[in-house]
Amino acid sequence: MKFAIDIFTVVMVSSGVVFFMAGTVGLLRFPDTLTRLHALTKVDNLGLGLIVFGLLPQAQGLLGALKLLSIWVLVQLSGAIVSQLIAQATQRSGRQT
Amino acid sequence: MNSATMFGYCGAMLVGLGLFGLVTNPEILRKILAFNVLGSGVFLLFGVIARRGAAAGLGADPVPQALVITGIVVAFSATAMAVALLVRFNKETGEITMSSDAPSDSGRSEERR
Amino acid sequence: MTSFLFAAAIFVLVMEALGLVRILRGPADADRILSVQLIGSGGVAVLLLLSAATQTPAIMDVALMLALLATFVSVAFLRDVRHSDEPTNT
Amino acid sequence: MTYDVLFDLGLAGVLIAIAAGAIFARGSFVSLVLFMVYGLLLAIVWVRLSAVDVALTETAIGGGVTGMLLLGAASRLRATKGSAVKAGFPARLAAGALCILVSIALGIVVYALPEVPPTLAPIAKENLASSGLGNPVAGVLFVYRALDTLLEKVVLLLALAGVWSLAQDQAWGGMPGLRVYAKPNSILVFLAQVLPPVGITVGIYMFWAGANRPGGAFQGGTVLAAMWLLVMMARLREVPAIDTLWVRQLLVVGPAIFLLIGLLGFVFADSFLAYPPDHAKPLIVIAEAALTLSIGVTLALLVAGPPERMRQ
Repeated sequence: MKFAIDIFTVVMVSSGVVFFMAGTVGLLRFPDTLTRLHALTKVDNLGLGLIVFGLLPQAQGLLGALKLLSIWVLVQLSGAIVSQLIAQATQRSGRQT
Repeated sequence: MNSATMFGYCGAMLVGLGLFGLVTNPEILRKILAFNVLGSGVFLLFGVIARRGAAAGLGADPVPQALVITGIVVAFSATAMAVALLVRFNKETGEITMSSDAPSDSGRSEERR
Repeated sequence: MTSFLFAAAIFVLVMEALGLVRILRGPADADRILSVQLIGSGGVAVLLLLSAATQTPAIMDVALMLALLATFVSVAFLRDVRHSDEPTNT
Repeated sequence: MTYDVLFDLGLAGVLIAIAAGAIFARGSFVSLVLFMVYGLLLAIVWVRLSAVDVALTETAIGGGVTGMLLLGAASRLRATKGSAVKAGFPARLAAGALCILVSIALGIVVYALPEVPPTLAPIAKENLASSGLGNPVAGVLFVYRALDTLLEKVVLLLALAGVWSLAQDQAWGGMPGLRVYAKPNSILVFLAQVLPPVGITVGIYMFWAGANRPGGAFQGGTVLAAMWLLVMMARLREVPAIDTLWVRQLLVVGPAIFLLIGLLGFVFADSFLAYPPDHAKPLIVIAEAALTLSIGVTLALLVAGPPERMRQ
């Protein structure tokens, strides 16, 4: 059982890390702010999400698991809102130029 | 070389970097920033001493840790004061740098005004 | 397991280091804040991985704090955001 | 080499690279962004040094509020161009050499640290039981070095008095010139409505957990300050004038209660800042609760800066 759980963690965390890589590559390679923003949202949503998911069985007790989940929800929420704000800032500058 | 000692060397380098920025950058805001980097290097040295003092089931000696926490707070207070001084200095003189040939003309023109 | 979690943390750390390039290159300030977001999320991920690897639940509180303050800082930065057509060197 | 050592090496490398970037960057905005990221990574270093309490403080202060403070100043000074020329190459070279020497000297000190390190950890742990606390750092802060902690709060208040005293005469007693969003849009307002309840919960949790686990009044107070600043930036609430009564009351309530408990030590225990043996923990928690509130207000007002305009 312990082995199966560890396999689950390894698979999930690895996929999360892959999304981190994808997001970083996108941030570096994409041509303008909005497409880079698109790449970044993958990191916030899937990258961190999968890592949290993979770490859930390793958490100590129900409380630890809940805390992990709430951290992810918080990052989700604020990530989404800050992305909106960044997009608006970009649009504003687009109109002015 | 263990990790704690390695972070100690890291702290030593940060002190050097911060000192260099503090001495050479003419912009006051950047001086304040550099001073904070310098301070964090010193705190890191404290942290290394705390880590090395791990005993009695504690991961690090709590006394230096408490000192560092107090230090961070006091450093923040000093930074806030410095920033306020900078903003007022800028309002009075219109400068954001400290030039070596002070007291400059801008200072005198302020008096005339 | 511990080695794997540390390896994953190293990988995320490397990604964060690469993200720094975007801060240096810009060109718009908004791009730099994107990078801060990436490094913030990466920092949360690293801390959670460290928490699991070293069996220290208290590290999760640092991650929580980081998530909150990274948002706050991004909002503060966006207040002063300058547009890419203006010179960035002051 | 094991993975954890590799991680530490990488972390130290990235940290130094960021610090160098923040020092040498040409634009102040880049420099400030790098400084924020620096604070963030420094918190991870503190975690690696088993100092989670310090990591929390560093995240809150180094990454969050100090960055915000410098950013506020940078945006005010943005209109002004620096006039002074940079120091000449020989001067920079000399300064560089000197700084490298300082670093090397400190490096030697680190290298020469005694083989058997001195430590107060066993004594701190032994005496922790008498305070009823579970967190040794909180124990040191509130029992062993309580005078330091009290004076630290006084320093915060003094700094605030100093900042306020830099106001121009006609603005005295007015509202601090915190830079706010000119036109907060619905999304920002939404964030400023949703995040503070979460943040206040986290702040109270930090203070409450601080008795037994890493955390404490200062970390909790910083979160409260950040949330209040967020609300003010989104213009859901005005920045209060500095002569408002409730502001003054909140500023002093923490240090005052702590001082009162300290003075009661003369009567009920044997000296200043000594706690009666059976009531140490409740007293410390009361002092911490009041301090959390005061620290939150003080930090937010330090960031907001000196008063600039009178009430309409």
